[in-house]
Order: sequence, then structure tokens, then C-alpha cells
Amino acid sequence: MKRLTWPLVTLAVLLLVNVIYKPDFFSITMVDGHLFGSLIDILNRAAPLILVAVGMTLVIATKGIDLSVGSVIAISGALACLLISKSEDASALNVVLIAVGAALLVSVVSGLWNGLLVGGIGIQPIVATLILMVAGRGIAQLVTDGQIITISSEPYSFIGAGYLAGLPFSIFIVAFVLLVSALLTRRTAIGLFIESVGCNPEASRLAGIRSTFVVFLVYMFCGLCAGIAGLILSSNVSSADGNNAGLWYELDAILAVVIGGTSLNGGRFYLAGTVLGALIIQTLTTTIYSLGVPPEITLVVKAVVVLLVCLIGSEQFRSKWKKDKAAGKVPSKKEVTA
Amino acid sequence: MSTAHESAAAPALEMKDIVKSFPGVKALSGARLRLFPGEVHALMGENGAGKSTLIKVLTGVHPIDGGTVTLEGKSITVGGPLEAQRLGISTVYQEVNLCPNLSVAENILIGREPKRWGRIDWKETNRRAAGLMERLNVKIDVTKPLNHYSVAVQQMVAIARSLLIDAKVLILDEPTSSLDANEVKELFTVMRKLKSEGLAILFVTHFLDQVYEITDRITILRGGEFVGEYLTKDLPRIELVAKMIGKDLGALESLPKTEGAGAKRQAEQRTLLQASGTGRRGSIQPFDLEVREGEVVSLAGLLGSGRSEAARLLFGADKPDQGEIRIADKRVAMASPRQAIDNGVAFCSENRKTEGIIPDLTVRENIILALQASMGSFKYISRKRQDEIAEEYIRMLNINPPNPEHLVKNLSGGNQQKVLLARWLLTEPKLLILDEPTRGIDIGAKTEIQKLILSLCEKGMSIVFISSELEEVLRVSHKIAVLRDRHKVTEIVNEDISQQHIMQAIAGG
Amino acid sequence: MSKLRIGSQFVPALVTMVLFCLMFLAASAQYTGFFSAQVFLNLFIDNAFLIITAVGMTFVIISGGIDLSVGSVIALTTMISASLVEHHGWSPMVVIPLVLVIGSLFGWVMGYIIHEYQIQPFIVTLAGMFLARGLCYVISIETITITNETYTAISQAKVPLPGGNYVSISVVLALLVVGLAIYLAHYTKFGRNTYAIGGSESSALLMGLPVGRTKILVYTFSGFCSAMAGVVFTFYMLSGYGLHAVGLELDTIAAVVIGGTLLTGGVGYIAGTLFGVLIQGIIQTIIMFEGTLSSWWTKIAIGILLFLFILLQRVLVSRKAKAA
Amino acid sequence: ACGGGGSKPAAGDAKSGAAAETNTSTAQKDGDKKITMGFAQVGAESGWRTANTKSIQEAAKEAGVELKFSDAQQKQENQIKAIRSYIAQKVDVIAFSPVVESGWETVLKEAKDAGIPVILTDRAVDVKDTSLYVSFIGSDFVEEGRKAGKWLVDKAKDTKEPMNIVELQGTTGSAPAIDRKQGFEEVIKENANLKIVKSQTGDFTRTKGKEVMEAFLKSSKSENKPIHVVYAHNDDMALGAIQAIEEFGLKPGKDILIISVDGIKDAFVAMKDGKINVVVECNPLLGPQLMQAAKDVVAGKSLPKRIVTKEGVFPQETAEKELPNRKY
Ligand SMILES: Nc1ncnc2c1ncn2[C@@H]1O[C@H](COP(=O)(O)OP(=O)(O)OP(=O)(O)O)[C@@H](O)[C@H]1O
Ligand SMILES: Nc1ncnc2c1ncn2[C@@H]1O[C@H](COP(=O)(O)OP(=O)(O)OP(=O)(O)O)[C@@H](O)[C@H]1O
Ligand SMILES: [Mg+2]
Ligand SMILES: [Mg+2]
Repeated sequence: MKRLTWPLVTLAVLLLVNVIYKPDFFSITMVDGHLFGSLIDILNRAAPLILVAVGMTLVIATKGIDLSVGSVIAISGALACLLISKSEDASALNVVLIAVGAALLVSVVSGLWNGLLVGGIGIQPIVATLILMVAGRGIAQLVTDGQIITISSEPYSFIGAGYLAGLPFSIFIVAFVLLVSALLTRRTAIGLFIESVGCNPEASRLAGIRSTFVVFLVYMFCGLCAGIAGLILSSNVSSADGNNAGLWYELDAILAVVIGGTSLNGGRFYLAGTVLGALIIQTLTTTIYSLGVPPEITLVVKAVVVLLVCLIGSEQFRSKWKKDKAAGKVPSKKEVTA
Repeated sequence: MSTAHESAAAPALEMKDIVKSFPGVKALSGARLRLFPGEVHALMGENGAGKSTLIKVLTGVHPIDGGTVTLEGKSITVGGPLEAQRLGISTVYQEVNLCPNLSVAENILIGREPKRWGRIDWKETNRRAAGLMERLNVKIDVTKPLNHYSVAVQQMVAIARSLLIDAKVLILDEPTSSLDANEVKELFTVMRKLKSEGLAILFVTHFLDQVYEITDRITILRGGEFVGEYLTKDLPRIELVAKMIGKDLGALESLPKTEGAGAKRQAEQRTLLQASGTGRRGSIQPFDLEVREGEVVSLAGLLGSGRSEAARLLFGADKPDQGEIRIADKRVAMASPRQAIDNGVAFCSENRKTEGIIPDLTVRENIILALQASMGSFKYISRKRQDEIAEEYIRMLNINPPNPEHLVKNLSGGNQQKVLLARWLLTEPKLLILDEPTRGIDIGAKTEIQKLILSLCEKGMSIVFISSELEEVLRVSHKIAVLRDRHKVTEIVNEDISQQHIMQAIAGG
Repeated sequence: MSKLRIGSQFVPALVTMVLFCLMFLAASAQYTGFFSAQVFLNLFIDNAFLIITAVGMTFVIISGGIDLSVGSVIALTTMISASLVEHHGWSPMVVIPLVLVIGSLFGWVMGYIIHEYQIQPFIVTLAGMFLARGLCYVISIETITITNETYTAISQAKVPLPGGNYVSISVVLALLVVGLAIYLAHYTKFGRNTYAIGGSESSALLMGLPVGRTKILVYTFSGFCSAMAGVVFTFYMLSGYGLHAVGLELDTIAAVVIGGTLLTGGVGYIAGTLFGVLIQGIIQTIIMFEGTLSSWWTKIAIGILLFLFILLQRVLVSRKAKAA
Repeated sequence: ACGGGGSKPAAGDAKSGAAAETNTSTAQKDGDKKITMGFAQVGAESGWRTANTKSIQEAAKEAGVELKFSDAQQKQENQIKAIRSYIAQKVDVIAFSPVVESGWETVLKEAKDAGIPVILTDRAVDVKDTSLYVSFIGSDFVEEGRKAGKWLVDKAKDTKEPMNIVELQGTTGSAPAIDRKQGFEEVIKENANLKIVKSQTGDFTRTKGKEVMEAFLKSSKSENKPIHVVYAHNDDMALGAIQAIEEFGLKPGKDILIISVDGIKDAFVAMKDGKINVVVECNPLLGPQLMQAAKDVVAGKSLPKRIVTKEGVFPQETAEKELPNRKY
């Protein structure tokens, strides 16, 4: 829990900034039977990012990385919208279910492909997934024929824009996926295997862990998460955009994972931290929009915040700060285990 | 000669009242050490006593929490290993701390490469490195990357590196843990020479023989505290051990003498593993090996003779490309460790840092890992059961600190080794392959482990055993397979097992 | 190179070179006009900036890190150059050294933060990426066209080669950087320390190598290379623009990795990187010569070619490694 | 456009057509003198762009021009590479839609040295020596901004109260974003009541457009500064904004005026439903004009330096009638 402290502090500070500028920032009202307010918006908007980042967390825990998530997002949304638009009755529930099922299947297959390249053939994760990152976007555009597919389908738009018990439905999806991944990683041995493979692959192999299986599993899971995120994103705007959907999502997702305390060198992973990381990123984006930061300096603001988040999370930085304040003592050198 | 400096010189190095805590562990409290020029000084203590920590504190790897360090009368604070080197403290740390991707020559000379026209002179680098290795009587191709060689060779490389520094103080933290008698001899020759040149040498080891052979003085640590400083010649073995573990000890005596014990049981045992013509191009030539139930088979040989390579084939760590392996008369492909484990074979690698521990996981997780892997992903050992297992093995192998939630990377070297043993013992294999299992383990625990191994054999488990400590091999084996130049030359069984016999076979007599 | 040990580590780089030649021949057989010296030289002309960036990135990756800021630093360099030259009338002789210093400084600061505060390079350089691009927009949202004579002259200068072929000055610069980098990597302490750190940082520290200094220097060098690439890019584009070189960091990383450098650090060759860039360039060129692909098939084709290449490389490398 | 049945077969045709064309062209290489054109497209970043590509591909087929097409994926360096490769392939004429306006001097000079005429489409380039290209066919983004502004100024002529405008910009730094903003601002200056209160980039996408609009609506509510007008730099962002407005509980087109640029089919559908007030057209269908120009230039005829595409402004009333004519 200790490592969640600093991300939590960051999130709190960001929210505080908002409240100072907009006193009613925290207010949540009931409109048409759903809850309504900036906080709900943030949760709702962060949903796809959280999903992708959760999948990414497990991949990163195995010392991997998945650059293809953005493309998988695009493919999944494109395929679902295409199937729905081709059907007789776009609003029929079974049509939507089939479309969603097909999209998720394809996403899992995409993950399987990545897993095959990384675990089966032994290609370095970053290039292995780069292939699908490039080609996947082409596939998504092939599916949509380069156009934006607009559909009007009640059940489909419920996924990303519907409300259940007053809350956006996407929040429930996220909660469900989080629950499943927490159960899978903490109530079965999979979590242990993932961390072990990420930490020391050779030792894990000698301990009898089927590392290929673990690698396949995490990439497939990551693909699935990206696929669900793709559905939420495309259903939210009732359309599929093969070119722009999920563009640069991989960077945000990785950023969320890293802010959450999981190391890119693999090993220990922290799902709760990742969720916080994603919330921080989304809150930052929303803050930038609602404070009216001009687009020219948006990136500068983002850079500064990201850097600050890391710095206050760094023990070395904090202790140096304290020491500098106390009296100019020598900064503590980092410790190494031999 | 050893008492001369008592009055003559001030210590070259003195550490007083050293305190060092890690989160949750007090590694050192009031530790003391004096090193005189021209002496070899043993630093003794159980696993986790704080020996390595004292050394790391001295060389600035860890910042010091309290106490003073004086070098030649001047008080110093060392900022890091680089500064320590500049001050004339040359160190070989426990475990191999070299860069596996660089060539042997570079590992020895990096930081002090010879230059020519302002650029690194590779010819000269390789020449010098080869020269140094030759001085230690190791003849290898120094242009090959370090990870091409076994741990033992890597240890020699680390030693060679330390010799290169123009030092006043030389620190060797368990440099001999995987060395054979021959290499130890070479090392000692070099140490004696350096000593005569006035160097102060600190030597950490768990081998009492070596202590009495080379050292002049002994400092003992226990639980991070200073126990005492003695002249080696004044401190009998029994007393030394007693001081290290803090109680009188009969353990050393109580070790069962098993030499020849196998003889009477052998005939009735069934064959467990039968390797015929097993080999792998580029690593070991085809060999035959039979292991019966309840038998301890040792592999003996010189540095790089292929013992580890042979063991790896039996486990599928490397896939054999020739011959066949049968287990309980069933042919097994041995294509992967997984397969070996499924067939009841377990393997504890000599290379605990890179092939053993999962550094960021806890002691508990490291212990249950292999068992869990054999059970699959979904049959999760309950947390309660995990805790029980961890507790049990921590007690049994005396792992210190006895905290199952400690990260393995923060354990002392010997304790890490115990965790690995625990991992494999837990899986209750039919055949356990142990490559240098007692590396870096203290004398008390070592006897415990040997006893444990023998009792497991009694219960029917077979063991393939590799150790650089010939005495240990003699004590436990029923059969010894001798390897030379990466092929098996002979087998020695039962009553033929004797030190002289093995030595002859190894050397190729 | 003869003095370097051609060990198993060198195999991936070697395989990359062989595969490049094969690809070039295959494409020549397929497309008319492909088999010409100028097409080959164009690979250098069009990718000079990528070569330079990738060289810096190779050092970073060998040291076990990563630098995501390269593309943005290039953009920032073009922007600063263009704005100073065009809007403030500075002389290129001042501006070019200045941007090189700025780029190096940028890298230095990132390296300092990475080392001193033990923050993962990914995140620090990501922040650097945002910052550099953000600063571009702060300077100007619009593109700034460069009309300065020195720039246009350099940009249009052709270094003639036999057979009526030519290369640009940028190519010469890029090859100089490659030469310098090979020297740095194999004949200086800085280079060897970089390899050592990538092999095992904790060991390097215990071996008494200047880990902190080297790491900071590595990022500084990468910053310098990015700025240098930015200068070359400015010659290439004759403009400063905040959207220049978007996504270049991935191209660069891919080129380095394709060239046989391991992302886990410690293993890699500059020559491999050079061919990694050329491989990417040739894939692009093949697609342009194909000329019938729609936008999406272009992407899919790039993916497929990349996949085929990597697969072949993988197969050959493991075959060679076994034989060795 | 909307991905319905209509557009799909067309793409299939285009592809198989292109394939067939290469086959025949290699067969009759030296026979009749067929024009080869190298076309370097920006990318496929939007439906608008895809329509543009398609128009060019189809027109080439119709006009019997052999088209070498390449997609630069929004990168200028890729376009430059493509042009270099066209020079190496010795095509008869090169056409391209520049990613940005600047930085073309060197490569265009190479083309000129090789004696290959260059035609620009969609966007102009900023070169001192205008002889580097023969003609520029395309729209004027600043003008589009002006048209949008003009419509609003007309609309707001009678209102006395201030009108708050929010602007959804295109990708930061991109030419259409800069120019459409500039043209718009230029015109609305006339009326002091018109003020842009918020402006943020929506990256030309629906998702971002919606997200930004959501935040705008929330903060306008807490600041008590109602939004009267949305000016979106393209239709997709406008469509996203519409959804956000509807979810917020307001009526787009009535409570808030929506002004958009491009004129894709979806926008006309929304306009028909009264959710968009005006669309300023930016016509991507310049294939036929381009092919004509190419033929002329190869035949040695001289071309006007600037060929303007036919573009209109479509207020809500015309939506119903115009919708069937929309091809993209
Ligand atoms: N980095 C660290 N973090 C936390 N605890 C540590 C760390 N390094 C060492 N310790 C603890 O300090 C104590 C002393 O360890 P040290 O390595 O000095 O033992 P040692 O005497 O060298 O033992 P061995 O003979 O097994 O090598 C141990 O209890 C160990 O767990
Ligand atoms: N002259 C040499 N001395 C030692 N090792 C060598 C030598 N030449 C090559 N090697 C390499 O070192 C490794 C030694 O093999 P292996 O690990 O099986 O040895 P070993 O018999 O276990 O000896 P030890 O572990 O005591 O060094 C092999 O990979 C071999 O290629
Ligand atoms: Mg120790
Ligand atoms: Mg061995």
C-alpha cells in the first residue's frame, strides 16, 4: 500500500486544482436518472485507458511491452461496427452480441499473434508488437474501407454510452475486468508465474514454469482488454474510425503502468497502481480541457506534471529535498544488491 | 612472522563500531575490524552474520549508519566502489559481479584499459588479461564473452581483476566458494606473494581448512556483532566454530561417515535413470550414466571439465541432441526442464544469481515456486499452506532472517542458497541433481544439509551430486563419474572411492 | 573492425547486413529502375537524420535505457533553427552550434534526472518528448520556412560520386557520426562503460566504473545526436515545424533493434543499426516502387515485410548461434 | 462515407482495377504512350482524405493514366522519399498533396532537373521559385474559415447579446487547423458580440471532439457562461460535439449553433436532422480535374497556376436536397 501513497497524493492534488478553479467540480447531480458531474466524466473517460493499462501491466510484468494495443482498439471497434452496419437490423440484440463476440475474438487472436512472436519465436517484444501496431492499423482501415462507419444501434451504444444504476456502463465493465484480473493473478498461481518470468526468465524456466504459456496468456489478455476498450470507445461515439481510434494509446497506457509503480524491467506488478495511474492521466487531460489551457502549451503542462509525478515518487528526490532543507549533506548514494 | 605487526605497525585499515540497518533488519551493530599490512585476515561468521555487509559498507556500496573507518590513520568516508579503488581498496564481492556480455579480458581490465594513440589497445588488453589469468593458472580464451564460462572461471576472473589494482587492501568475499583444490592452491600462492609485499588481505570463507592454511588472524562476527579477534594459531577449530554459532557444538563430530555405505545397498536397487550416449554438440561428448534408486552419484572433474554441462543435459536445461535418456525404463525426450520435472527430476543450478533465485520475489514465493509450477496455474497452494511450508523450511535449513516475506535478493548469499535447496527439496523429486549445492553455506548448515541429503537417499531418492569440495564428494557418494575435457573418462564405485584414486582419474593418470 | 572480436553477439548484425543485400537484389529483380546506385544512395539521403538519431539511440539502448524524446528534439531543433534564422536574423554559423548545445543539454538534464533520482528512463524521456514538442508550439504553431542562403545552399548541394550519382551533405555528416560512434563504442572508455552498464548495472557499479557519469553522458550523446539529426532534418526540410518527426522515436527504436541490438542492454553494434535504418528505408522504397497499394495495404505490407525480415533474421541467427 | 453498402464495392473495383492496370501496362510498355503519374498522398487520416484518394484513383482509371500511388502516413519525409522514388522511376508527371507547406524546395528542384512537371493538389507549397510546380488544384482553408465566419456574422447580425463561441481545433499545428482558425477569426472580428471563449484541439476526431466538448459544457455551466456556438474545424469533431451536447441535455442546432467544415455525408445526415446549422464544403473530389491537368501538361499545354475547386456553403435548409448528391 505504501507505493500507492504518492500516486494518490498526485491525484488528490490534481483534483484539488480543479476544485480551486471550479468550486462545483465535485458536485454530482442526478439528471434523467443518471449521475452527472465531472468526476463521473473522468471515470467514464478513463475506462478504456484503465482497461488497456491493466492488460499492459501484465505484459510489462513479464518484461514485455505491447505497442499494438492502439491498433487492436481500432480493429475491434471497426469490426463490430462493420458487422452491425451490414446486418439487417442494427438494433437487434443478437446482432450486437455477435458483433461484439467477433470483435473480442479477433482481439484475442491479435494478442495470440503477439504472444506467438514473443513467446514462440522469441522476437523482442517491442519489434514483435510493432508489426501489429503498423499492420493492425492498416487492417482496421481495410475493415472500414478508410471511412468512418457510423451506426445507430441502441444496444451497441449502451456499451460505451449507456447507464446502469445511474452510473456509466463502462465503469461496470472496468470493474468486472479488474475483478477478473485480480482474481486470476492473486487467487491462482498465474500472478506468481508472471512475476517470476518477468523477474528472471531463465531461473523460471529451470523451476519448471511454462513461460511460453504465461507469455501467450498475458498477450492474449492484453489483446482482449484492448478489444473491450475499442468497443467502449467506438460505441461511445457510435462510429468506428480505423485511422484515429486508439492512436497513441500505447504510450498513455504504458505511462499509466509506470506511474502506478510497475517497473518496465518486469517483475512485481501493481494493478491498483495502474488504475491510479490511468486516473491521473485522465484527470490531467480533463483538467487541461476545463481550465482552458491553450492547446499550444498543453504538452508542456503535461510534461511538467508527468515529471513532477515521477519526482515526488522518487525516494532519492524526496530524501535529497529533505536533506537540502535540513543542511547541505551529501546525497545518499543508491544501494545495490550484489 | 604473524605476530610481528602486533607491535610494529598501526593497522592499515580499521573499522570501529560499525552500525548498518536495512529496513526491518539490523545487519551490523558495533562491528569491528582491524587489518594489518602483510597479513591475511579471515572474517568468519554464519550465513547472514554480516560479513558481506561489512565489506560493502567499507567500500561505500551501502552508506554507513554509524561508526568510523580509518585507512592508514586517516578517517575516511567512502562514497562508492570507485572511490574505494582510488583509496587502494580492491574488492572481490561475493557472487560474481562482472558483466556477462563483455569479454573476459575486458572484465579484467575495464576501467584501466591500456591505451595507444588515445584509444583502447585491444591487443595489449587481451595480452595482459591472458597473462593475468595464466598467473592464476587458468588457460582460457580471454576474448570470449564472460558468460561463456562457468561460475568457477568467472570467480577466477573476478580475482584476476582485483589483483590488477594497485592496492593496499585486498578484500576477497568467498572467492573460493566454487573453486577446486587446484585453483585454491593457485590463489593461495598469489595471496602469499601479495602478503609478502605488505598487502593487507581480508579473506572470507566457510572452509575451515582454508582458514587454517592461509590466514594469520581471525575476526568473528555473529548476528552483526563483533565476537572477537584472534590469532589463527591460537584458536582451535572447535572453538572457532563454537564462537561462530554461539554454542558448543557436537555437530561436526556427529556427521555419519558414509564412505562405502552404498556398497551393501547397491545390488538390490533398481535403476532410476539410464543415460546412454547422451551428449550435445559443442558442450559435452556422449556419455553413459546409470543412477539407481537411493544412490548418490557424484560427477567429478576439473574446472570446465563438463560436470555442469552433463547435469544440465540430464535435466533438459539444455536439450541433448544425441543418445537417449530413460527414467524408470521409460524413454524421456528431456526437451525441457518442465518435462524433467514431470518425470521426477529436479536440478539446482550452480549459478544461483542468474539461474536460481527470483530476486524480487519473497522467500516464501521462491520456495514454493517449483512445486507450484509442477501443480499448474489453477491449483494454487493456499496462502496458509504456503506460510506453513515456508516456516517449515526456514526452520529446517536455518534461513536467516527467519521471515518468509523477506525479498530473496536481500538475503545473504548462503541463505539464498538455502532457499534454493528448499525449493527443490519441497518438490520431493525421484532424482535430485545438485550442482554445488553447498556453495557459500556455513559450516553448521552444511552438515545439516549433508545429513538431510543422506536421509533422503535412505528414503529412496537418488541424487546426482557435483561439488568442488572433494571431501564432500567422498563423504556422500556411492559412485563417482569422472569427467575430463568434456567427456566422461571413468567411473569409480564403492570401495574404490578414495581421494587418491579420484585425483588420479581427474588428472588423467 | 578486424581487431574486434566477431563473437556470437555479432551474428545478428551480420545477418541484418546479409538480409539487406538479399532484399535489395530481390527488389531489383522485381521493379524496373530499382537496381541503380542512385536508388541505393537515396536510402542514405532520405534517412540521414534517422541514421544519426539511431546512432544515439543505440548507445542509450546498449546502456539498458531508452530515449523517447528523439523525434521531439528533432522538431524542436528545426523550430529553434528556423525561428532564429528567419525571425531573428541570426547567422547559421551561430545557430547550428547553438542547437547542438541545446540538444545535448536537453539530453544531459534527462540523464541527470534518470540517474540522480532513479526514475525509469521511459517516463523521463516521455516527459522530455512532451516538453520538446510543447516548446515547439510555444515558439510557433505554424511552420517556418527557411529561406536563408546558407541553409538552402547546403540543402541543395550535391556531393558528386562517380557515375553521375550524388549524395547530400547530410549523408556525409551521417557517415561521420557513424564513424565517430563506432570509435566511441569500441575504442573509448565511455563506450566500453556503456556496454558494461548495459550488461549489468549493479556489477558495473561494484567494479568501480563511473556508472552515473556514463549514463548521463549517454543521454547527453543521444541528445546531441538528435539535435544533429535535427540540423540535418532542417537541411532536408528547409523548415521548422512542431509536427516534424512525429513518431520518429518508434522508427528509431525499431531500426536499432532490427540491427541486432538487444533492448535489455549490453549487446549491439553501430554497424547493425546503420543496416537497421537501411532495412526500414528499403521497405519504404519497395512500397513506393510497388505504387499500387492503397493506404491501408501500405501499412499491412510494411507490417508483413517487417515480419518476414524479422522472422528470417531470427531463424538465421539461431541457426548460426547453434553452429558456432 | 457512412460505410454502408454503397461505398464498399467501389473500393473493390478500384483495387482490382488497379491490379489489372499494372498487368496491362507492363505488357504494353513500349506500345502506346500512356501517361504515368506518381501521386504522393498525405495519408488516410480521415474519411475526407480517403474520398480524395478514391476520387484520384478512379479518375486515373477512367482517364487511362497509370497511377503510381503512395501513402506518406502523414509524414513529410515519406512524401519526399516518394517523390524521389518517382523521379528514379522516371514518371511523366508527379502530383502530391503536401503534408505541410514548407520544405519542398530541394526535392522539387530535383524533379525540375529531371524534367518532370509537378502538380499540387489540396494544399499549396511555400517556395520562392514558383516555377518549381506547374499548377495547384485545391481548396483554400483560410477561405473556408472565412466562409464559416461570414455565415455566423450574418446570422448574428440582429442579436444584441454577446455570443459565446467554442472552437474545436484540428490537430495542433496542422495547416487546416491554423488556416480555418485564422479565416474565421478574421471575419468575426467585425462583430464585437462574437467571442471565442474556449478553443481546444480535438485532433480532427469524433472521440476527442466529444471529450473536449463534454469538458467545455461542464465548465461553462460552472462558470455560468453559456455556449452559443460551436465552430468545429471538421465534421467529425462536430459530430462528436453533437453527441456530447445531446448527452448534456441540450439540443444541438437549436440551443447551440453548430458550424462545421468538410461536408461528409454523415454531417449532412445530422444537418437534415437539424443538428448542424451549416457546413462549409471542402471538396475532396478533385481527381478528374487533376487528370485533365496532367494530360494537358504532358501534351505541352500551359496551365493556370491556380485551379480552384468548386466548393459551397450548405446551410441547414439545403441539407435535404443536397444529401443524395454526397459521394463521401
Ligand atoms: N540490501 C539488503 N537489504 C536488506 N537486508 C539486507 C541487505 N543486504 C543484506 N541484508 C541482511 O543483512 C544481513 C547480513 O547479510 P550479509 O550478506 O552481510 O551476510 P554474510 O555474513 O555475508 O552471509 P553469507 O555467509 O551467507 O554470505 C542478513 O540478515 C541479510 O538478510
Ligand atoms: N579452459 C576452460 N576452463 C573452464 N571452463 C572452460 C574452459 N574452456 C571453456 N570453458 C567453458 O566453461 C564451461 C564449463 O563447463 P561446466 O560448467 O560443465 O564445467 P564444470 O565441470 O561444471 O566446472 P566448474 O563449474 O567447476 O567450472 C563450458 O561452458 C565451457 O565452454
Ligand atoms: Mg556474504
Ligand atoms: Mg560447474
